[in-house]
Amino acid sequence: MSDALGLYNYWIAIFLMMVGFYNVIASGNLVKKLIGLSIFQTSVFLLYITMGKVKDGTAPILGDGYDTFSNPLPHVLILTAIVVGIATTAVGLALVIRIQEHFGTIEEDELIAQEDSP
Amino acid sequence: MIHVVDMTLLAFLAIVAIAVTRMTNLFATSVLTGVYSLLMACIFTVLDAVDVAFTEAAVGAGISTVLFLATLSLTTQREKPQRSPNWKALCVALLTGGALVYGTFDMPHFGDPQAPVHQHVGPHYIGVSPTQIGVPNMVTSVLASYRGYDTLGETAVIFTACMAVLLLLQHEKRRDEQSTVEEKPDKEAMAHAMILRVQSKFFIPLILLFGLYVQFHGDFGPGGGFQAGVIFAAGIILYSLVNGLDKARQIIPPNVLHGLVAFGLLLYAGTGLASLFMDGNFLQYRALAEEATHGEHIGILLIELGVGITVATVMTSMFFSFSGRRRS
Amino acid sequence: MSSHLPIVPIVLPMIAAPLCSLLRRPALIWPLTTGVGWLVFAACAALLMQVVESGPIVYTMANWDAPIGIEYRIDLLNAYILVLVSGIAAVVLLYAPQSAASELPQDRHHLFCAAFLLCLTGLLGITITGDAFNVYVFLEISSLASYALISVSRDPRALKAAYKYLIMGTIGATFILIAVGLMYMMTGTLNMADLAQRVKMVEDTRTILMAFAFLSIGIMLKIALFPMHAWLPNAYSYAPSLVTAFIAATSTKVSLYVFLRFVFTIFGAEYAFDTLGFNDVLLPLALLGIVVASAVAIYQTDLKRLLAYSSVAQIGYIVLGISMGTVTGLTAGLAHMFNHALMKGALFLAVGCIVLRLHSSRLEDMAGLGKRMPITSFAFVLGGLGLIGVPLTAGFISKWYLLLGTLELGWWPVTVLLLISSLLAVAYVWRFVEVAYFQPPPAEASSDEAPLSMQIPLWMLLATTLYFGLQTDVTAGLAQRAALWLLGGGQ
Amino acid sequence: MDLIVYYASWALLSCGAFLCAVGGLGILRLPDFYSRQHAAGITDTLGSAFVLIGLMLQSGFSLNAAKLVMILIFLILTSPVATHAIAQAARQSGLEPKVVAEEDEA
Repeated sequence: MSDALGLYNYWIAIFLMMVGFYNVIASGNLVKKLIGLSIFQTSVFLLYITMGKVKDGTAPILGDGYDTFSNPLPHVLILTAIVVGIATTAVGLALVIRIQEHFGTIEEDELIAQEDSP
Repeated sequence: MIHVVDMTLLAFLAIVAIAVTRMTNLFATSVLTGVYSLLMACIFTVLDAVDVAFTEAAVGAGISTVLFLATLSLTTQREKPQRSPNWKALCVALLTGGALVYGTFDMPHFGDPQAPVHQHVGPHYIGVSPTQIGVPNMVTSVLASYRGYDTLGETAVIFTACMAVLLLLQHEKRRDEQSTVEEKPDKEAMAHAMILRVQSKFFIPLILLFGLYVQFHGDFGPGGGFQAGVIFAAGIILYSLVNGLDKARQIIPPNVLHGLVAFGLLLYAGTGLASLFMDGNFLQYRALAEEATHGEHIGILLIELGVGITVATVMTSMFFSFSGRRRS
Repeated sequence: MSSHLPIVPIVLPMIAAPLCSLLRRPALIWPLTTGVGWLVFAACAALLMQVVESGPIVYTMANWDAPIGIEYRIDLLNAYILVLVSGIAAVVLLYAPQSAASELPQDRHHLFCAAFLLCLTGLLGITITGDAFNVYVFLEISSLASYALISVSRDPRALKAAYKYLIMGTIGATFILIAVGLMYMMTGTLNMADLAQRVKMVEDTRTILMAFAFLSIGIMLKIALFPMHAWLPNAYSYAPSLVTAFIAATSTKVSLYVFLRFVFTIFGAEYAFDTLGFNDVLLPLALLGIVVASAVAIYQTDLKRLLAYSSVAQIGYIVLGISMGTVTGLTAGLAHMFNHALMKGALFLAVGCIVLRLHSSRLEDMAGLGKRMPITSFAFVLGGLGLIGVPLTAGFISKWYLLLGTLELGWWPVTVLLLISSLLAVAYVWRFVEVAYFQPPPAEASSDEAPLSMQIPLWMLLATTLYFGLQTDVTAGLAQRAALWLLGGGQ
Repeated sequence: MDLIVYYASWALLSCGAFLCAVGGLGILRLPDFYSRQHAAGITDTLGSAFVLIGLMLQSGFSLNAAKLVMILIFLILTSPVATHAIAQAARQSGLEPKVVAEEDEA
C-alpha cells in the first residue's frame, strides 16, 4: 500500500507514455503519429520532474522563509528536453507537409500502396 | 492536499490522452494535445518545477499547437478511421509499460528526501549556487552556468531544427510569393475582423513587453531566454495571423530573421569563446570580470539573450515557413 | 591555448554552421565548410596523439568539476572514433561541392552546409562528452541534422524515408532519455565516470535492470541492429549520395560507440555479460542480421539499397565481435567499425560518382560500366573486395580477428556461418561486377569519368583501406589497446 | 474581519467553480456550436472572474493580488474577442446555427 502511494505518480507517467507510444506505432496517419510522439515525450518529462520533487519542498528559487527546495537539476534537463521535443515535432511536421505535397496523402497505407502500384 | 491536486490532474491527463487516441478528427486531437500540455504544465507547477511549467505551457500548448494546426490546414483534417485496435502495437506498448512498471518497484518513493537524487550533486546546486553564481533562481544557475554546455547544445538543436525546416519548406518560395500576394491577401489576413485588429494593436506591445520582462527577470523568478523567446514569437505570430503573413514579412524581412537566428547561436558560442581569451575554460563566465559573480552575471545575461534571440526568431521563421506554404 | 584543444572539434563547426547560413554564396561556403572539416580532423588527430602518448584528457566545461558540471573525457576509444568521424567528414567534404551541385537545388546549399556541419558537431559531441544527458542533447543535434540532410534529395521518396527515420530515431532517443533518467534516479549523477562507480552500488535493483534494457533497445534502434533496421535501407538509398556516404560511414558507428561506452564503462562488462547474459541476446541478433541482410542484399536491384543492406550485415559483424566479450572479439568489433566506415564511405562515394553521370543508381542502368567509367568501377570492385574480406584489404583484418575470436571461444558454428556470410558478400558484390563488366554498354553511352575532385577523395579513402590492410598497427593495434582498456573497466 | 474575508473568498471560489462546471456541462449538452460557445463564455468570463477575485481576497494586499488583477483584466479583454473570432470563423466556413424546426419552415 505504501508502494502505491509512493509510486502512483510514476505509474501514471508510464501509462501516459504508453498511450503516446501506442499512438506512434498504431496510428496510420503521419500527423497523428507525431501527436503520439509528443505525448510520449511530454510524459517522460513527468517522470523526471516527479523525481525532482521533495516532500514539503518549494520551487528552487531563493526566497525568504523557504529552506527546503526541490532539486533543480531535473528541471534543467527537462527544459532542454522540451526544446528538443518541439524541434523534433517541427521537423516532423515539415516533412509531413512535403509528403502531402508530393504524394497527396498522409495516410501510411495509401503511401505504401502508391509505392507498390506504379 | 498536494496528493489530491496531483491525482486529479493526473486523472485529467489520462482522460485527455485516451481521448486523443480515440478521436479521428485531427483538428480536435491537436487542440487536445495543447490541453494535455497545459495540464502537464499545471502538474509541473504542483511539483515545484515552475520554470519547466512555464516552458511547457508556452511551447507545448502554444507553439506546437500552432504548428500542428498550420500543418493540418495544408494537409487533411481527418484521420482514416481504424477498424479495430492495433493488437500488435498494443502488445508492444503493454510490454514496454509493464517493463517500466517492473522497474519502478525499487525506485525511491515520490518526494522522499533520502532519494539519491537529493543526496548527490543536487544539494550542491541548492546550497552553493546562490552564493557561487549570485542568482536566486537555481534553475537559471544550473541551466546557464553549471550545465551551460547542455544549454548551448539545446540552442544548437533549435538552430538545427530551423535549418531543417528551411531546407524542407523554404525552396520554391520565391516563385510562389508574387502569386500569393496577388491572389488572396485579404482572405487569410482576417482583415475584415475589425475587433481582432483593434484588440491585437493593444495587446501585441503588451506581449512583447512581457517577453522582455521574462527575458531579464529569469535570474530572480521563473523565466529566461526560452520562455521569453517563445512569448516574443507568440506576439509576432499573433500579428501575422491578424494582419496577414505578407505584412509580417515586411516588418521582419526574412533576411533579418535568418540573420538573427544565426546571431543568437553565435552570441552564445561567442560568450563561451570570450571566456577563453580571459584565461578561463570554455563558457567560464567567471573569467569575464574581476569579480566572479559579476562575471557570471554578465555571462548569463549574454547567453540568455542569445537563447532568447534564437528561440524567438526560429519559432517565428518556422511559423512563416509553415504558413507561407499553400496547398497546391 | 593548446589545453583548450578538446573543444575545437565541437565549437568550430558549431560556429561555422550559423556563418554558413549567413554567407549564402556557394563560392564562399564550400571552402569554409571544407576548411572547417579539415581543421576539425587535424584537431582530432592531435587529440588522438596526445591520448596515445599521455593518457586520457579531461576538459571541464566552465571549470566546474565533474559531477557538478559537464566534462569532456577523452580516452583511447573516444579519440579513435573522433578521428574516424572527422576524417570521413573531411574527405566527404572534398567530394561534396561537385556532388552537391548536381544533386541539390542551387538555392539551398548554404542551409545544406549548415546542416552538414551541425550533423558533424552532433556526432563529435556525442563521442567526446563524459556526461550521459549531454549525449542525448548532441544525439538530437546530429539526428535532426541527418533527417534534414536525407530529405533534401531530389527523390521525393527520401521524404518518407526521413520521416520514418525521424519516428524511429526519436523513439530510440526517448528510450535513451528514459534510461538516463532511471540511472540518474538511482545514483543522483549524470557524469559517466561517476555513474560507473555509483551504478555498481545499486546494480541489483530492478530499476537499473530496466535502465539497461531501455538503453540497449534505444541504442539498437539508432545502430540499426537487425530487427530494428527498418529505417536504414530507405534512408540510405534515397538520400543524396554524399549524405549517404557520410551518414553510412559515421552515424551508426557513433551510436555503436555510445553502446560500448554505456555497456562497458558505465555498467561494466561483468554486469552486462556475466550477470545479465546480455551476449545471449546480442549474438543471435548479430548472426541473424549478418545472414538475413546479406541474403536480402543479393536480391536488390538498386546499388545504393544493396549497399544499405550490406551495412546492416556489417553492423551485425561488429555487434558479433562485441558480443564475444573477449579482447579479441572486441578488437575485431572496433577494428571493423573503423574499416567498415572507410570501405562503406569509399563505396558510397563511388556510387555517388556513378549517379553523377548516370543519374540513376539502378543496377540495370549500369550495363557495361566497366568500359564507360573504368576507374570508378574499379574503385567499386576494390571496395567490394574489402567488404568480402579478401586478404590485403582492411576488411580482411577485422574478419580475421573475428574468426580468431570465434575459434578462441570454440564457437564452431559461428565460424562456419562467418565463412558462409563471406560467400553471400561475394554474391552481392558479384551483382555489380556482372552488370558492369559482362554486359555490353548501351549503344548511345559514351565513356565519361567522374571529375577529378570526386575521384581524389574516393581514392583517398580506398588507399587508406588498402594501407590498413597491410599496416595493421594503427587500426588493429589501437583497437586492441582500446579493447583491453574497456574490458579492464575503462576508468 | 479575517474570518469574513476568508469565508467570502471561499464563497467566491465555490461560485466560480460551480459556474465553470455549468459551463463545462453546457459545452457537452447544448445542441450546436453557437450555443456551446455561449456556455463556454460563462466559464471564460464569470467563472474565472469569481475564482480570481476569490484568490485576490486570499492573497490580501500584495504583489500577487496585483498580478491577479492584471490576469483578470487580460481575461476580460481577450476571451470575448476570442469567442467572437471563433464564432466568425465558424460562420465564414459555412456553419449554420441550428434553429428550431418551425422557424425553419417559415
